[in-house]
Amino acid sequence: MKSTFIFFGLIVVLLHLTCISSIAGEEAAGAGIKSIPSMTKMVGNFSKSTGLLNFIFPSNNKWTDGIGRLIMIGIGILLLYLAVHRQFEPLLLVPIGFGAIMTNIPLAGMSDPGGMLYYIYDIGIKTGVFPLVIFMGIGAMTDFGPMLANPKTALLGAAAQFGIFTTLIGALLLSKYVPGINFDLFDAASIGIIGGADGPTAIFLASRLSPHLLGSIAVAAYSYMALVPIIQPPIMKLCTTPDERKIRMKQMRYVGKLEKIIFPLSVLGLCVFLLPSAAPLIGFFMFGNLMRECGVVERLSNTAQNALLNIVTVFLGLGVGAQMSAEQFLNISTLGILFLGAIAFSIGTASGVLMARIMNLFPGSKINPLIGSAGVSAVPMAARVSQKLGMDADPENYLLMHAMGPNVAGVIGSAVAAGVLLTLKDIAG
Amino acid sequence: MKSTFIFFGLIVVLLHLTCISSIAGEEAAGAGIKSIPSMTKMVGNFSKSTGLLNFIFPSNNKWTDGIGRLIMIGIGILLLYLAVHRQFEPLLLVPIGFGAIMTNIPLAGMSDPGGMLYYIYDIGIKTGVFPLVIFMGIGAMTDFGPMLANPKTALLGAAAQFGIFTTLIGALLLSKYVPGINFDLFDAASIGIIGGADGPTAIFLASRLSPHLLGSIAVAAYSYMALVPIIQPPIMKLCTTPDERKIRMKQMRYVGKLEKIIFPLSVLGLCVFLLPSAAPLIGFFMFGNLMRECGVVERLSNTAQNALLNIVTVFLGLGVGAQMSAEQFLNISTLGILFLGAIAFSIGTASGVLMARIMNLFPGSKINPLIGSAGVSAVPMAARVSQKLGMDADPENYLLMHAMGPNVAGVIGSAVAAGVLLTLKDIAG
Amino acid sequence: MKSTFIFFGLIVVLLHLTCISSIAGEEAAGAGIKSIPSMTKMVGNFSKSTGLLNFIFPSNNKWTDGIGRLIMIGIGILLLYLAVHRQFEPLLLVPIGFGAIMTNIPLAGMSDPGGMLYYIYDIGIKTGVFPLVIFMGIGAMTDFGPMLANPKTALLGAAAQFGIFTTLIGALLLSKYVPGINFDLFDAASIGIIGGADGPTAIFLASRLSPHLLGSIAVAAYSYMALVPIIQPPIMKLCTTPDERKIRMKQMRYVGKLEKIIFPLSVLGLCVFLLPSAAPLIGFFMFGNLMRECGVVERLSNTAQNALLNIVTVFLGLGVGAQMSAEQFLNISTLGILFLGAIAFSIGTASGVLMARIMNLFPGSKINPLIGSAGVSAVPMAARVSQKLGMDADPENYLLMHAMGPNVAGVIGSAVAAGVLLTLKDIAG
Amino acid sequence: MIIDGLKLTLLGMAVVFSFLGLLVVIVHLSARLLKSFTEKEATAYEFHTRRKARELTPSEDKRKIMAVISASVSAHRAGRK
Amino acid sequence: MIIDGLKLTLLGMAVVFSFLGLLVVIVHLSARLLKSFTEKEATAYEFHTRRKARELTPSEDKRKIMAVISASVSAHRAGRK
Amino acid sequence: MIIDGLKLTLLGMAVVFSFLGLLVVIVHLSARLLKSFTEKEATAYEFHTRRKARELTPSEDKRKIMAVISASVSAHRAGRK
Ligand code: NA
Ligand code: NA
Ligand code: NA
Repeated sequence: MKSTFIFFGLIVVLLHLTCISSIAGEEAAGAGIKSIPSMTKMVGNFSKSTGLLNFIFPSNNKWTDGIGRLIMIGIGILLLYLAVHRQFEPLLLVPIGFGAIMTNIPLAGMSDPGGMLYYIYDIGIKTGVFPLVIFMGIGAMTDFGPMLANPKTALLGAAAQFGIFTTLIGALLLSKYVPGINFDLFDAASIGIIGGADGPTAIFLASRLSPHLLGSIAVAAYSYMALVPIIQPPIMKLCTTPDERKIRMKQMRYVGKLEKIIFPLSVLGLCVFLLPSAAPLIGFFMFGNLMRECGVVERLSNTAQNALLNIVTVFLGLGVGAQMSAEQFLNISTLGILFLGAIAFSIGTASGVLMARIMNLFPGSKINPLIGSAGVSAVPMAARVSQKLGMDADPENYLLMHAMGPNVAGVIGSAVAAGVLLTLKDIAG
Repeated sequence: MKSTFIFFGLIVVLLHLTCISSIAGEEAAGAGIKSIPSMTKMVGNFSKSTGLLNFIFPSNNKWTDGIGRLIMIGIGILLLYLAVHRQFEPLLLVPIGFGAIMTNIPLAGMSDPGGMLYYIYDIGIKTGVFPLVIFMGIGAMTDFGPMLANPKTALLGAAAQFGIFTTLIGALLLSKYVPGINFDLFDAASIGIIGGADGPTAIFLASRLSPHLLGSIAVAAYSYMALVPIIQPPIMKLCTTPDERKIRMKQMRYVGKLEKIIFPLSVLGLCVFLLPSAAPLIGFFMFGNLMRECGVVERLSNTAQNALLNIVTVFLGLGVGAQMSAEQFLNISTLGILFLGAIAFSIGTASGVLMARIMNLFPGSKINPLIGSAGVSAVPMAARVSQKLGMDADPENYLLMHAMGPNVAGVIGSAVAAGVLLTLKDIAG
Repeated sequence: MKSTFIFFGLIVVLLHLTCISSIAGEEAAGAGIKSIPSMTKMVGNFSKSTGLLNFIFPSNNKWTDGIGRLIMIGIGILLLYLAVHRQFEPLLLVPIGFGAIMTNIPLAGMSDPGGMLYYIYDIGIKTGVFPLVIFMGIGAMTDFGPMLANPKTALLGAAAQFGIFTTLIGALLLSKYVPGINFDLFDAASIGIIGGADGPTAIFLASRLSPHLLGSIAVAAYSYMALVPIIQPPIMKLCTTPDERKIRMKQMRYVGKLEKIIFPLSVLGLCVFLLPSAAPLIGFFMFGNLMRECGVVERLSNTAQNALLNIVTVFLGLGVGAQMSAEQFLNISTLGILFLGAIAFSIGTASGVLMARIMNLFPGSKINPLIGSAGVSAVPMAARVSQKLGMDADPENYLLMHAMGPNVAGVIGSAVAAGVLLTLKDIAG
Repeated sequence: MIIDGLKLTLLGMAVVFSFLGLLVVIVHLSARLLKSFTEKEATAYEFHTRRKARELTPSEDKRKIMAVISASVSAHRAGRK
Repeated sequence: MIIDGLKLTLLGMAVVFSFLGLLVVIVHLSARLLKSFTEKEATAYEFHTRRKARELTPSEDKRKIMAVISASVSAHRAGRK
Repeated sequence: MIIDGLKLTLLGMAVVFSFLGLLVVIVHLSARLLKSFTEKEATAYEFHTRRKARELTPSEDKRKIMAVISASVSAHRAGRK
């Protein structure tokens, strides 16, 4: 350790000596364009290109390019901490956090045209390619069996989308009453989709309607998805009676292979006839699922859920993180988005639970309302929360598989809601 | 199930109520550009953006944009059925079929600029990148050992390319005598290559010479490759005597590693000196094979034949399917192409078999003419057909490995033929 | 074999017959633009499009487009030979060699706009994307444990970068005194980075500063990295006494997980404050390393070091090889670069070793100077050389893990040096 | 704007419920149509799992082997005495 | 046009046959040149496969063990009587 | 130009040494700060590896079994005599 300090000292001394000695050489180097100025000037120029000076004296005197970048780097580190230590959706938040750090390095210009993060964003996110490829991979990983065995639970996944639309209204309200927040209808729609609790859908919609909010929306979506075990339980308990929480659901029937193959095509068919604007999302989701279930393209399905999904996840995360520049992130809007996101998840959870209670008013086999909250998606976290609360109420009540039904239905529900919001451009005007 | 219907009814009622009640609100919303029109108008606008209405009343009144799309979706489903249930080349036909469905969803515009399928086609297929990467992967999967052990069987792979050129003539004949069919020389060449029974070669050539026929040519090529076990046997029996079918071939010699390493370089060398226009196809095919055989880049070879090949196969299939728009597919030309494709495979099969018989007229070890049909490529299906017919004639006659020689030679033969056809632009004054 | 020759003869005869017989048909085909000229003319045109004729009579009469291409193909084959038989960095030199062959095939135009190699270069290398993705993969493969256990060895990795800068001066000297060599400051910097003994860094810097030298620089870098076991030992022996070579180093301490997680962030932090210009290289390197060490994104880390790394390696190699056109490679500059590369490695090795000796002058635990040479990077080859020479001096002296410290520090050192050289544009007035 | 939000909510929730409601109907119908296939599969599946379960408990064989060995050990001991 | 097709056919088939014909010649030549390498490899390969085949049938060892165990069992039974 | 090269060399080596020198300092500091974590981990790691090592040498068990079998074999032989 000592030797280290001594060496380091020597170098500093050496550098200073050269500065002084090279003043004489100033003229010799002034000839060509590509020549280097005098040593003092060179060191001066170089020190201008260090990050330290640029944090304090940003080139354009905007605080967002100076200290703002430092704050954003701190937020990036916070995301990494949450991802690594608290295991908040690490697969996404590690790349997002690192991307946020890299995009805010002064002078590096990694998100400027020609920079690596620029290419990632430009090729993969602005075009919508990455979220769709991820959706394909998730489709290849999703087993719709539990939903097919008990289809009416899909309605819980519909009800939970109520959080999306109330949040949309909330965003408009904030926009009206809070000075400094100005969300237009597209922004409000993009913010609402946080309540879909589905990353790729949120990123796809935001990249289409409000690219400038992409960073905060993605961060809010993934953060709240990771917080589901904290957000949901109190709401679920509030909306249910102890007796309801003890309802046992009958064992699921066996679901045939053919049913599973027909299903993705049925969903796509509905999308074709009812809501073509949702076709990219639902199309790729169901394409992935068909590859999984058809049984004849196993190698494609494996690659879609592994190598391809992983590759695109890394780059999607970096590209989303790259949108977290100080200028776009450090403002009151982001706070509004974070606040609205929490609302969205809460209302979605409550809607799902209450829908289950309403459905129990009708004749037929009863549903444990705890599985209603799984309708927000956040696969498979929300289903696990249902399972946990079910066991808290009755240690022999296994709700996990029953909760997977609304859980996966919620993904379709969010994609449908995104489809409706994507038609805004056509509806308006 | 009952509750489902009741809910569904409730929603419909709700929707109607709102329509009526919101007429009063019409003026309030008319202010900004991004505001939403009255509820009735909104529902009207929205229903215009459903697929159902667009099938019946397409925006531009062309039938290919209305009912035509529905027919194409049906064809997509047919391809999926053939792929999944009949196992017709599922690795390609599942993505192609799904791509065909997605490209024909009205209003979704997935193949329009900015749509996912557009990007796939534009980046991967128009450029020729995907077929070449697939060829590299196939090269890394191909063992040329059987051909090296008995090189003269490569001539069978040459003879079978006769199907390509007779089909080319057939296309020109159709074009002359059938009204409504107008193939130019480039189209005819692209159609002929179906007879090469090699997917990437066909897609590469068609994307270069006749992009508008790409969809039908790719579908024809893969369909007939899957139909090889049905198309070939009658022709093979017709062209051989029972005695010939019983010819046993002597066991193959051991092929050394060095021979296998030298081989891809030899093929590339020939291509350099004789036919540079085939260099992309043969170059990437042989690059893949060299990675396989050289023994020092196993990890690259593995990735080329697995993760990379699978990723590109998914996107190639989607991109090819995306070319199957109603306008380009639903015409007499497609029927012509399907008809010519069947001719191509039949003549190729017959040529290969007859070539074997001709070669048996010369002194030297005899060839079982059943392996001649494997020269059309369609690896490894055609070789398996040879094996099966060989065992039908003599239950102890194992032709599989002998048939792999002309089989892989046929791939080179098709690439060479494609190279000749690619020089058309230079040859034609 | 006989039958082969006979067939081949028959075809030649057939071809000639047609030439003669088709003179009569000359007028019939002259109608449309897409028609084919007479048989004689066609064969003439076709033979003009063979590679053979183009080697001898290149279309623009430049020797680099004629015999020059043939020489470059020979060099490509030489690289393949070195890679396959001598196992010189085969993962890179197999694709580079093959790329060099393919880019020099006359008329194929694989590196011209629209060609496959053009796309690879344009998308992956000109943008700097491929080297950075590879750096991420290498980061995910690198264990910084040995460096963390004995951090002062990192200074050896700093000293070894002296080779980079002396080579830079050497390039400027050559440029001044050798007629025919004209390197500007950017070229000199790109050549110097060969001494970094790190492929992706060299390719990234050269693609930024001197794209026209990319081919020769990459080839020099990878060749000398493969030659490390031949270049380093004599220099290492020259710079050390037998007693020094016998120094045993104490066993390394255990390095905690948290230390390993903090480390990549520390390096990135230094980069942010001190040298933002190195951010792309160091950022992606450390991102890969963080994915490895953080323990919560194992699937991303695995993909980054396997499927993704392999895919990009194949294309990076092809793209680099594609820059080896005769015009750019066959000149005195390339010889100069190869000569300077050898100098760079030698000086880097010597600097590392001497630095270790200087450090031993200070109090503290002694370092075996043999591990100093590992500071040039060339992971893990250089560390193995240290190990081997250590065992030659004392058969029970295991230096491998101790040498991994300076070895991985050398990668960071080279990236830092590259960062300094990248600021040249800003430093120079 | 707020009124726009309310309208969107109505439209959106109606579409979401219609979509998933119709999906429930379709799933019910396809389950009914494919009942025979599914039942055949279910029987085969149960048979298969039961058989597998049996194979995974080769305790009998193990017990026999153990018995033999312990017997031989005691025989050996007996022999010593 | 049709005559163009015929011409193309001739040219194309000639090139295809020339290409694969020359390839046959080259493969023959390289096989002859590399004969010594190949033969060495072939011998090693055969030796290796034979050895492997032998290793895969360790029946002798197994038989011995079984013999020992059954012997001990019968010894045990004999002891009982 | 040559003088430019010399300047660059000085600047470059100074930056490289500063960077890696500071890194050494930071690594030292973080190692000191995280000492308690590392030591806990190291103890757990050593315990784990020792245990594993023990598990990987089940020679005792094997020896016992072998002893039993050989004993039973000799008993069998003894019985025969
Ligand atoms: Na959802
Ligand atoms: Na073929
Ligand atoms: Na280095």
